[in-house]
Amino acid sequence: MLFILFVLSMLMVVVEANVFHFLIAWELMSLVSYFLVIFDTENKKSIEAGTIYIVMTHFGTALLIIAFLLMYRHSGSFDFNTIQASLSSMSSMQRNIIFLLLFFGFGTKAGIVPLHIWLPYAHPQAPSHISSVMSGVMIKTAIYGMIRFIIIMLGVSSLWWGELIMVFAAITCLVGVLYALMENDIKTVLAYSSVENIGIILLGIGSSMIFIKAGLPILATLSMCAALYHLVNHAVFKGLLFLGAGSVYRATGTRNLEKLGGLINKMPWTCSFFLIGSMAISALPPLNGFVSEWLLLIVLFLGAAALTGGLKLFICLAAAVLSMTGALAAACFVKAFGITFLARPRSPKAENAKESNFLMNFGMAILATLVVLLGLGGVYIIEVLVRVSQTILGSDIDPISINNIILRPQPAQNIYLSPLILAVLLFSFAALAYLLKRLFGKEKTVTAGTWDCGYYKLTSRNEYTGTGISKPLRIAFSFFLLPFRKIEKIRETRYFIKSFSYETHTTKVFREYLYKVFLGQMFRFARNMRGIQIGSIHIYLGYICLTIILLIVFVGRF
Amino acid sequence: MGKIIEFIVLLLLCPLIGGIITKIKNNLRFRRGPSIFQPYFNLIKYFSKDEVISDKASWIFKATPYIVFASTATALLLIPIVSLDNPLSLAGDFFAVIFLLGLGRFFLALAGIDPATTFGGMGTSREIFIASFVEPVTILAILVIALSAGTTNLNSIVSLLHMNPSTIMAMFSLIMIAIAETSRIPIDNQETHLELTMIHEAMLLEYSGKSLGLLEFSTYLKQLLFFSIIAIVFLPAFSGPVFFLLKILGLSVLVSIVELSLSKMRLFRVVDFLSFAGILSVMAIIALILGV
Amino acid sequence: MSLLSMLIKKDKILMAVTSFSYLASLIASVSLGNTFLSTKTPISLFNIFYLDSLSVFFVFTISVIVFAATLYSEGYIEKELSHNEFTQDKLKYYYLLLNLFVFAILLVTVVNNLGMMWVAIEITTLISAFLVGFHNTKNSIEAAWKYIIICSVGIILALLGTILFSYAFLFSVGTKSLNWTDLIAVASKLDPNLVKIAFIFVMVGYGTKAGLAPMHTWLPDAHSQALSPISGLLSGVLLKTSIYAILRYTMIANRCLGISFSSHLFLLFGLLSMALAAGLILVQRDLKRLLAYSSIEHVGIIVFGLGIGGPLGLYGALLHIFNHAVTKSFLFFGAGNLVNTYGSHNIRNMKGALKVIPFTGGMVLIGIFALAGFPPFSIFYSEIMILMSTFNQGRFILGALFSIFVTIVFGAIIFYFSQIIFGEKPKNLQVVREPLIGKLSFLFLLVFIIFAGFMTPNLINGLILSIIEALKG
Amino acid sequence: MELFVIFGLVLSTFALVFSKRLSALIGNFALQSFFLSLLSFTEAIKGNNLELYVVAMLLLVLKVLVIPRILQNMVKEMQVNENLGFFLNPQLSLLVAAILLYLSWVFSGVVFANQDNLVKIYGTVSFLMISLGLFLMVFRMKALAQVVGLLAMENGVFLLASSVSGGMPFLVEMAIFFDIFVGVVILGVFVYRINKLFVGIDVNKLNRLRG
Repeated sequence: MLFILFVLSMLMVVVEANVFHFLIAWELMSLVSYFLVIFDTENKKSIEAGTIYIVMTHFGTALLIIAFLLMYRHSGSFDFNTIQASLSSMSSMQRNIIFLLLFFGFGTKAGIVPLHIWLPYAHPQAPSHISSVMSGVMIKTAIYGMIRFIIIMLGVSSLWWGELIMVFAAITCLVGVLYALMENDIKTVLAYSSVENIGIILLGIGSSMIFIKAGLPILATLSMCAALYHLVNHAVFKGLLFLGAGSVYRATGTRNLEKLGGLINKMPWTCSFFLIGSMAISALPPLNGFVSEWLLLIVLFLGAAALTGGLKLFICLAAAVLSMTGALAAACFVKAFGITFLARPRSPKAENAKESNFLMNFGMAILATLVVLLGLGGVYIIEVLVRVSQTILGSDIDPISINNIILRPQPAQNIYLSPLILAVLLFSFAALAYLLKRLFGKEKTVTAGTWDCGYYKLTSRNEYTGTGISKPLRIAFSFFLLPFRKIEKIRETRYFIKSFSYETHTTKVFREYLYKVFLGQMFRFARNMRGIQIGSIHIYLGYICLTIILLIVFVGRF
Repeated sequence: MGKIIEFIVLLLLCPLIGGIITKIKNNLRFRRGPSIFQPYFNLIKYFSKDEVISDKASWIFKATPYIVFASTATALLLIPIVSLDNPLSLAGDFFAVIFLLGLGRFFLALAGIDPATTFGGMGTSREIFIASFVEPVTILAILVIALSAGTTNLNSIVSLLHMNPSTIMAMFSLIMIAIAETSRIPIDNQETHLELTMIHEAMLLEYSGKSLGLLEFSTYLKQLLFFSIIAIVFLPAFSGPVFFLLKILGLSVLVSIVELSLSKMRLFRVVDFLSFAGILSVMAIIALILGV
Repeated sequence: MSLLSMLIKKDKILMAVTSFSYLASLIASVSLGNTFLSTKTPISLFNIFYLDSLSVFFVFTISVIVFAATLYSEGYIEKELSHNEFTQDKLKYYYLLLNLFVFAILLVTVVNNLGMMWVAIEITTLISAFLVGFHNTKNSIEAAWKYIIICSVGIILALLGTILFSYAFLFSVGTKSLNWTDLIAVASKLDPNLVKIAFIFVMVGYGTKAGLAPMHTWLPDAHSQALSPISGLLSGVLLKTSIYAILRYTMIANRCLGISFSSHLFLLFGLLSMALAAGLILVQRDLKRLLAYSSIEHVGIIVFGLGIGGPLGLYGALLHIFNHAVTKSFLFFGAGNLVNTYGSHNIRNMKGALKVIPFTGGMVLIGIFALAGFPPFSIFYSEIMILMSTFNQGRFILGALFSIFVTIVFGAIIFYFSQIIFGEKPKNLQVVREPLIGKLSFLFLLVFIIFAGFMTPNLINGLILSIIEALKG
Repeated sequence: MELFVIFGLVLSTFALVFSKRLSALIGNFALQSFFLSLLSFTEAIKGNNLELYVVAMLLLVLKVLVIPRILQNMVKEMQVNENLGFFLNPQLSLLVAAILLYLSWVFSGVVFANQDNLVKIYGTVSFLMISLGLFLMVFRMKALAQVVGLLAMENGVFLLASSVSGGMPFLVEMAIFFDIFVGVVILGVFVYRINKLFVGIDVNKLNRLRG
């Protein structure tokens, strides 16, 4: 019921052609999703998450409202087209302000760092299918908003807009994926990786804005197309992953990686779907994530080739950030998939997990096939998206030439990609490898216990944990993650330690040093303000005297 | 057709490089060392043996050797070594090569975790750690080359590229990357199986027999891949089989000298090593911008 | 009509008759409004009573709230009786006071003579003081005392202002009169300096009663201590009547001094109130106190809107008067039920209202989102109108401040109420059944909360438009 | 004659501020109201109109006789300690009163510019009474002191109304008197309750509701 309303509201957001209605649909969406977040009202955490979510999103909406009202002030109308028509005559100062308002307003919903704070709370709390929709679609409505209002209606009027967006996008990518690596709650990992992917999409959009200003319409269209393509892809594989996480949670009753493991034998289907999802999200050929990130990379390269001066370097660094994000994402999902599904079960819960029912698997199967198709047949999707981005940017130059399976980004350049051929090659070489094996006689395998260095009882406690796997990165990035550890020892005697527990956590910089501080200041201020309401009637009467006197003294002022 | 033959030749030749490097190292140490054909003997030995597979391991463990081999071989196939009109450049470009290597790495890392051993996990953790620094640096270096060639299509790179300061810097960073990727000192050490130091070997620890052979083989392929990339970039004017072989030999000498003259670093020093490579390529880009 | 219901002795019938009479008054006001809309002429009865669009608008608002309040208090009293906090005679006493109170309020809005208006408002203070101190506990007595003293002081200042107005009239015309109609007629000829000072006195005086910072100090105490139906009336109606009074004088002042003077004062007080409420609402423990502070904030918003002016701003402000009246009394009723159920005002002690007292819980949930200004509820519309006209006049800083305060209050309200409404149900409480009659009042108000926004009733719409005409001067 | 009365008014107001005990306070208030009624009698005689006579009579009866009596009785019955708590001691209060006198003179000069001196004086006195009433309410602890302060303020307003703007309409006047009366009664009731609940009528004890 709520779910349907949710989907409806999102549709409304996308189809409205009137700012006021858009606003109402937007708020409706926030409201409904809020109720979905606090779906299980018994749980304290979900209430907290809901509160953070609704407050943050309302903050964003406030910014949007101001921006819209500024637009209205200038155009005197709420209709998209009239506004668009009239905005051309707006002073650049106002444009910049409106742009900032819109960017941060929508950014709150999209979850750009440091406004992402609500996302890792809200998404894991909702039921899994909801979180898949939230991550997959809802935060994309914010991207829609940015494209619609900033690029189409406002029109890119200065270079630094694009640069600003790209800077924030880069930060968002890295921070998102790093936090994703550090988390051990599987759904939180996915939520953070949504943040990262939003960053990637914004990289595309930002670069496209830069190219518009730099007078490279072809590249602009191309990067817009790449962004849209990644948007679609992310929707698909993130949905897939959330569903997978959901069925894992349902089977084992825990979301903590350290308690999972060995599910590959218990729930093979879920496992393989999840594997496909993780391969796609870590941009492995020939799946869809690979195609979109490759396209984005190529666009950045072409941009760097076309531009000169500082921008060249800027774009190159952006490309480096992008690839680093990709590598970290791969690392993250090696951890997520490996710890969840491979090796030994780490807890009885994981020990006796059951494969989830047919329908759930079917749902995942659909998405998994979509992932593969979007990868192999990416060419055709791109063909469509190119049209879309042409309409967005109002350019008619064809930035891409496609002969049946081969993608050729810019006619001038002879750069090609064909996921299909790559797939074929991969399979043929796998076959070749098999032949190579068979060349030396029939394959005979013996199964024995894992080599235990002679230590005869190897249990799941000897495995590498999720925390352990991400440790080197935690240390390497300790300047940002600020890890700290909780150690507690229970001693029997001074020398003999009975039990020893060791946890390590990372400090969420933005929460600790931005929001906590800000809220703390606000509450301290409020607490001081209680001094006004001190409870003494004499002082209250004093206020009245004072007011009167001041007003009469300054009567001339009014 | 020429490409196919060339590729098969390369397949046959690639273990030789490993042999040569070992040989050179030993000679520089004033030892006799094994013959340069030792890698072949090893491979044959592995392939003719049966496998022992952990009972904890899943199909991922079994599938990994194929996938790693396939990805590396495909990547190698995309690179025009001698014949400059590689028809397969339609399949993908320079970036695609990196992504392909990523595929292999991903599965190798998974295979490290799979058999529920401690060493495997250790290897995985270190591998992904290093990889997440190697990849951006590689991309940067490639960007330099591609920018100075004006394309990322490998054929055209070979034909269009010409030496300039930035490409030289890029080449140096590529060499450093190659050292990291082929798991050699100072990043990693192929010869040791001491759990404190091993990275790449740790992931292979549970493998044996044919699969191990396959993995070893793909390691050699990868080595060749990087060497040939460098060979393309270095003095692109002199191409053709002979020059290629000469360049490869020169590289092997260089690498073995490096391996001898340096000692293995602490894991976290690797970051500095790679970031130096990164800085090199950034400087190269700046040099490009300044048009030096 | 209220006199009539005072005479009745049997309490059951008393309740019925009371609410019925207010239903009648509601209908009367509606018909009045319609006739008024058809014939655009003010109704004046031999120079004592005078009804124009403003009066009718307020009469309508008042009778809506009062009708709901009487409905609610039937259910409420039921519960109180069952908790035997109430005795029969106490109940009659309650109804007597209630009716007098409402009578006085209605009187305020219909009299022509400003002196009489003053008297009526003072009477409302005196009576409602009893209703505040009804429970005769330490807290309630303290609240009542502060209420009555501070408001009387304020009111006396207002009287001073009134006198000065009449003096100005005398000075410029020569005859003496306190009739609003006479004053408005010659408003433009009055001595500006005098009017300025007089208006300041009136503003502060009635502002005290309207709960504008910094004269608001009595409000949180009084509203949190009063019986819940009364708190509803206090926030919903009483504050608005003093705003009505201020508006009356504003019309004169605007005609004499032009818009800017009054609007500056309004903006000053409005922003002060909003800022203060935004600050203090963050650190409240007491549910009804929280709501009281939000009343301060909303009065601030109304006055801010009046100050911003411009047709849109005025429309928003006037509509906000109605919306806030409805929503806030709605919430106070809900809060009353909550307080009764949990037997405590403290937010910390309330959990899982949705489980414990489902109907009210749901209603309050709707109510807070309405109060916080979420679409499609009515308050959203009035607030956005005010904000819109702020920006249209290019007063960006004011607009920014406005939205900051509103956002802070939003956060606070959601934060506290989500703790109350959700969460698991305490062990010691079992699910509460609620009397139908109480539910009715909620539903009755809910209709307005939902529909007053995007399909404003023609009556309200027309009235507001003509008021705006009058205010422009 | 008028000037004499006005002088009396000012004097009694000062006495109001200076008085240290409840009964004295109430007495002084009665005195002030008495002078006020005298004033309105003179007005009535001047304008000889019935309404003014009635008003003056009522003033005499209510504010000079009835209300002070009620308050005195309350003081007796509750036998609270007579001393009204000072936040500001009488001497300083007198100083303040003097300052206020000057200020209200200035203020009435502003308000009743281009008017003859008498009006200005009337204005001054009434403003003085109002401000001092407020002063009492702010700086005295006892609840009754606040009541008296309130009444004093009301007196001031009455003075202003009757002298400057020629009195209010009769009906309103009556209504206000009724209002005052009821108000005093209700306040009395509350004072009783306070006395019962808070042992004593020091208003500064009522500080439970804060924040």
